Amino acid sequence: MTTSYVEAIRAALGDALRDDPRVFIYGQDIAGSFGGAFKATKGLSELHPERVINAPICEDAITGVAIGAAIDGMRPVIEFQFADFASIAFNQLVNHAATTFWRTGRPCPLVARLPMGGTKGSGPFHCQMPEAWLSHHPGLVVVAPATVADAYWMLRDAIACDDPVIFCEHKYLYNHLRETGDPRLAERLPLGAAVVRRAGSDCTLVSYSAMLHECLSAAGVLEQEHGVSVEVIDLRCVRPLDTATILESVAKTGRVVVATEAWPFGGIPAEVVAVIASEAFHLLDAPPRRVCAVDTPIPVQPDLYAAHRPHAADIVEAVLETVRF
Amino acid sequence: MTTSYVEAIRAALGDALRDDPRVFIYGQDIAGSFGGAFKATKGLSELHPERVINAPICEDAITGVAIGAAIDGMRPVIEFQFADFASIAFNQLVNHAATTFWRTGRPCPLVARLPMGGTKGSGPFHCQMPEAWLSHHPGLVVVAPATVADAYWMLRDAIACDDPVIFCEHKYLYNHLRETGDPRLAERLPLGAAVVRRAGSDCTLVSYSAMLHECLSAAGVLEQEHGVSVEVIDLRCVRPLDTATILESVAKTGRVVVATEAWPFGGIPAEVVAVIASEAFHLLDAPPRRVCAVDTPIPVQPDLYAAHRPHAADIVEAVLETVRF
Amino acid sequence: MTPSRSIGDAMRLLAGRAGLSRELRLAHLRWALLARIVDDRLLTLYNSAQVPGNVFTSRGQEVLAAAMGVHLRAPGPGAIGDIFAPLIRDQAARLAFGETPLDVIRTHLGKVTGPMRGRDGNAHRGELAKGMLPMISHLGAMPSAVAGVLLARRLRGALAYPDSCIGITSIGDGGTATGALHEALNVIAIEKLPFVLVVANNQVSYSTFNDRSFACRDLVDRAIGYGLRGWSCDGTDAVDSLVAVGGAIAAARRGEGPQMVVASLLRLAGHGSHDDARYMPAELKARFGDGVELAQAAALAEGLIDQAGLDALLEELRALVRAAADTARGEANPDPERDDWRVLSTPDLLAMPGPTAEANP
Amino acid sequence: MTPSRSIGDAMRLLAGRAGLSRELRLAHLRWALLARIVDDRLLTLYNSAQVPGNVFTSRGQEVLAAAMGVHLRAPGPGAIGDIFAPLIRDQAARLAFGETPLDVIRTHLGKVTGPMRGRDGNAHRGELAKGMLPMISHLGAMPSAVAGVLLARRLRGALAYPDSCIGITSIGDGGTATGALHEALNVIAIEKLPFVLVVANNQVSYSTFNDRSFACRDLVDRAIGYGLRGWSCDGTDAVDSLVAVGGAIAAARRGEGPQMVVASLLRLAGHGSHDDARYMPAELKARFGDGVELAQAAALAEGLIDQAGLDALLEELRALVRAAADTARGEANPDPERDDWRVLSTPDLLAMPGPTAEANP
Ligand SMILES: Cc1ncc(C[n+]2csc(CCOP(=O)(O)OP(=O)(O)O)c2C)c(N)n1
Ligand SMILES: Cc1ncc(C[n+]2csc(CCOP(=O)(O)OP(=O)(O)O)c2C)c(N)n1
Ligand SMILES: [Mg+2]
Ligand SMILES: [Mg+2]
Repeated sequence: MTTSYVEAIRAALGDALRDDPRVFIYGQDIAGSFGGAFKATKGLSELHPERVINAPICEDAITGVAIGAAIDGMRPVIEFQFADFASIAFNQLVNHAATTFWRTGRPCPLVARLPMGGTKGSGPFHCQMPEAWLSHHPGLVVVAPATVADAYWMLRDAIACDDPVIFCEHKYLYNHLRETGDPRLAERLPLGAAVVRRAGSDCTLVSYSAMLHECLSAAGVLEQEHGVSVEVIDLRCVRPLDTATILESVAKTGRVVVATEAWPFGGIPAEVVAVIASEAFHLLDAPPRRVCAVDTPIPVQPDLYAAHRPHAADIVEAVLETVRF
Repeated sequence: MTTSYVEAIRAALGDALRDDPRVFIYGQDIAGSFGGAFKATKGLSELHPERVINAPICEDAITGVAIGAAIDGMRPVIEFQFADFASIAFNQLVNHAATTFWRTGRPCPLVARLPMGGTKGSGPFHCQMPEAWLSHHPGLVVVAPATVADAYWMLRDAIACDDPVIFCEHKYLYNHLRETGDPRLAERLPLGAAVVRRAGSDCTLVSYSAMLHECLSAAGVLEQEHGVSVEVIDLRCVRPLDTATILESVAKTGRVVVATEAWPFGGIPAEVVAVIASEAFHLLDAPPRRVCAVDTPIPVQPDLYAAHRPHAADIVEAVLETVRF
Repeated sequence: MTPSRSIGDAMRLLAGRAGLSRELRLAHLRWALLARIVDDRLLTLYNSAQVPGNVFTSRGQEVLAAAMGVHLRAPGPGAIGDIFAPLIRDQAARLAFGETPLDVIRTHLGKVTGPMRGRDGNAHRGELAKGMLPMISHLGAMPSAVAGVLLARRLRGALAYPDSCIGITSIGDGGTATGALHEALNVIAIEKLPFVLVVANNQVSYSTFNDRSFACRDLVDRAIGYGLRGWSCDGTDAVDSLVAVGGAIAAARRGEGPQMVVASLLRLAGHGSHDDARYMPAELKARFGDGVELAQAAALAEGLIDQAGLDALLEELRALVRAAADTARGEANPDPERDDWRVLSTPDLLAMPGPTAEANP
Repeated sequence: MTPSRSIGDAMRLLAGRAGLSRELRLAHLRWALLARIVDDRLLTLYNSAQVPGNVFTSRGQEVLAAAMGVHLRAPGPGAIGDIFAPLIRDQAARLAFGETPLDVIRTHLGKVTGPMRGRDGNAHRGELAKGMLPMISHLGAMPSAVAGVLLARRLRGALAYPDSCIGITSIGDGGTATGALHEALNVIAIEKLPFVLVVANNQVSYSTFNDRSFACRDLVDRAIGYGLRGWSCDGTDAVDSLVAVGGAIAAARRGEGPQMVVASLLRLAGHGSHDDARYMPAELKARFGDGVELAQAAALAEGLIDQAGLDALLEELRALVRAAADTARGEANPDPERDDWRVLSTPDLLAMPGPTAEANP
């Protein structure tokens, strides 16, 4: 038996609804036989008709509703149909949800699910990566699972977390990533922990979400074709950063490349590189590098799209430049 | 005769309205005898009654209106009453204004004025720094003048610029910063250029907006009390970054501290440090450092507020640690 | 209540008016007076530079806000209570709902003893345990949060018609332009929540008059577009406000769905303590009375209270506020060295999963 | 047009109905048919995997959209023209307004020759020189931009009543929930712009039915709350749509302020080509006809065209679209190596200030 990434998300939602009466889901087109634009909630409203609730097209109010419900003791999970549309909820997320605990001392345990990332032919408004602009304001936990097991357990733990969690799920992984077995039986890592997905000694490669898989294939190529041993770190939680795990690896390798599918300016890799440069300067044997998307909106046409996003080959090149420095 | 920062902004708006019939201003409470929450438009609607237009409380629509007008050949300048409220316009700014030229080939020359930054007693929602979350998406120019002359010329040039410009003006500087003479006679630097405000040899200190002045006083203290010669760079334009000017200075000093009043995570200093670490690694003799605000919302009570934001003393300390590394 | 929306409404409201008890009228007067006195004290503190930031008074809106407050039920032991998200001019409603003058002043002085612990100030205060959501500044953001609380309670089976707890919040004429309010009202109407929106049309939004804030004949005309029941009232008139707001709240409690009250009144001060409001035209000022003065006069005229009683009441309230100010002034400021500067409630995400299930009551 | 808003309206509309010329009716039929044929071709291309991404057809909405298009004036030499921000189901209006089937297909195929040069696709297309704003996906974002164009023109003195250019855009039943739309309509009403919003209530928003999108009796009840004039029509009926939309556009041109038309119809396909719409209840399908079929039948019955003429017209349009598809398919894709990947139009901010004054016509 294999489980896909989206099936793991659905399982986490179903199990959370079953186990905790405080959990409810609110979002566009999530109820009924339809079960969401990506089917992440399919079947759930049949089991929990009152707790899987269709919302109108109003991301600001959806988020406000979740904030109110969270403050009043529930564990709302909201789904944005695409992460891109969370821009409408920006204010409620960064100014309301994120500040509630600090201002009131009362936690605001909501989870916002953001289907993000590039898929071919989806264009400038259905492919964006939201983690950077939701990370600058203090008060939000921002996670981006890259594996099926993480999709399950990080969503369970996001719901269990007392703070507002931005749960960035990668649309490409939904049906393209499958793992053997039941994710419930897989390892449950702490929500905030980064993890070494592949050990190595020549260079640290930091990533998260779907780009992790490009990093893992790059690491394979680097090992087989270039004899370069790469340690691949999956951040999992991009805010706050598990800097200890990153620095520990850099201490070993002395070199680092950070890869993302997102735009470069002020992205997660900028923060990771800045932390490393400040805190592990003496450990570095080469300049830290970033591999990011081209700094334009995401084009729809497949050739442009392919050129816009980083691939394993780009990562291989960046690592080679780094180890040859 | 002296001119204050806000007077320079008013002069720039007035001169632009006078010189270019395409210019109009749209925002809350800007018209009539009132002339804006900070008086930046005082007197302008008397001279140009049709082109200084009061808007309702609808930052999203205000921005949409500016986008449409810009596309149709005007040069709209919109005022958000506080930068904090631009969060409501986030979508129109990053998804509509920022993508228009790339998608259509037609420029979208609007200027959004954001009164930003901390002032005592203003609290979590009237002190924020917006430059980071408006810089990640490609397509916006983001500037933050620190001097009276820049307040004037950068606003003129922002209006002249064919791209959407986020004009971040610091509220504290409005009436606290005065310069002698007419800013119209002051030097007009290129909109995108960083500038060395004080030459030095031991450490580069990068900043922008009001924090520049903390850096300049820190540089004075460092010179006088510690014999440390600091080169102070005013970024002026935070997106795109004038990396050449930064790297040139780092090449000279080998050390860098980047200071901001904003939050640390993914802020402008993260990007600056990441650029330096990647592109000038071999030039660095010490880890680059960031000086930022405490990573919580901005507290209202003066003691907390003072502890929240960085001061010259914090910058002095960071530079000393850097030069003693 | 002019204009009322239908003859049926008008009749019901006349009946409501007759049904106002002496106790309710007196309680209402008390809270309106107390709000005025609290506001005056805040201005005194502001003028002596003891308030970091500005003071936003409710001058001119006490009568309307008190009409909200007297109809609300504060949470208490065993009682779930209403949920209220006050804005800047709801002082009287806050007080009636359980906020103490002491906490008002503490918050304005930035004291660590106040509910916001010096972190947030002036009108940005609330206490979740007392059923009061602390506003964020962004106008329009609170109604959807109130809806969320009500939805939570519905899911827990805690909305019990015909005597349900309700949710209530206010918005100004200016704030009605926000998209956030639109989205929230639409959701509230769809969910048929026991919710009341009080629109305080005080004729001005900072310096912007109604003609630049909306273009409909009357803001109450927005109600039908959401499927809300609309009420209108003269927000300077105690009886009118009590009947309309009370009627709307009672209807929401009965399960008749969300309600919207549009009150007409005038902001009798600047936008905040920093604003001299020189832009206010005399014509407007001439059109509106001072609700607090009118309420006192009416109470005397109707024999609800006599002059001696009123004087005693005023003295009692002034003493209360004076004492609160004295207490608050002596209390501690937050100490930056001891503040925990924590923005997340989860002590350690690297230790999660851990025992979190009970953290959120 | 059921229900019309007043007896005066109803009379005017009856008169309007009588005033529809044969030419207008035939032009309307032509664009509705062409839209259907274009959509069908797009689906064929999609099914043969030639379209990156999805296709969003206007099936069921051609008649309404064509009623918009035939009343619009495209810009041309010396003519400022109307400004139109089409959404996903406005195919017929786009075509009538000057978009060519070739550009539709180019955009769907991602060709560099299309107006979006392969950067944006499917319905996200427009051409500013042709008066068409290309939509961003975020529903509700376009009306304020249309308002901005109109405001720009007013400032330049280019709105000349009683025969002004106008701005027009549409929104679905689902999209009416957006705060962005609310903010825009309020601004438009305040500025009294010559603007028309066509609300296409096709009963469903992706998979969500009206009862979860709004709770008012009829969306046209929103008009009064903004101070817009409201019109209702049967969006499957050619005459009804022409009269209501045409009436609204004519009123806007005359300077009677912003107008809102709410049309009732049914989406006759999935949300997009990827959606089988199995959630659509039979009851809904039974209630609505296919506007394109009804329009053909009516045109035949009323003697506007005979069967041979209709067959010839259909053949002409099919040939047109076939030729466009053949042309587009042979054209170049964008070349990532040659794309300028420029996101700012200013060549060099380090050289600014420079000669920029003429860059923006
Ligand atoms: C979204 C947003 N934009 C701007 C502001 C700044 N602002 C604060 S109060 C105010 C005027 C509010 O007017 P109104 O809603 O009529 O309330 P009133 O002050 O009259 O009680 C403005 C523009 C804000 N708080 N929120
Ligand atoms: C702000 C925003 N949220 C979500 C979406 C995703 N979305 C695209 S179309 C759609 C349904 C639109 O329904 P409606 O407005 O009725 O138009 P229709 O498709 O029926 O023509 C949704 C939810 C979006 N485009 N914009
Ligand atoms: Mg007001
Ligand atoms: Mg629809």
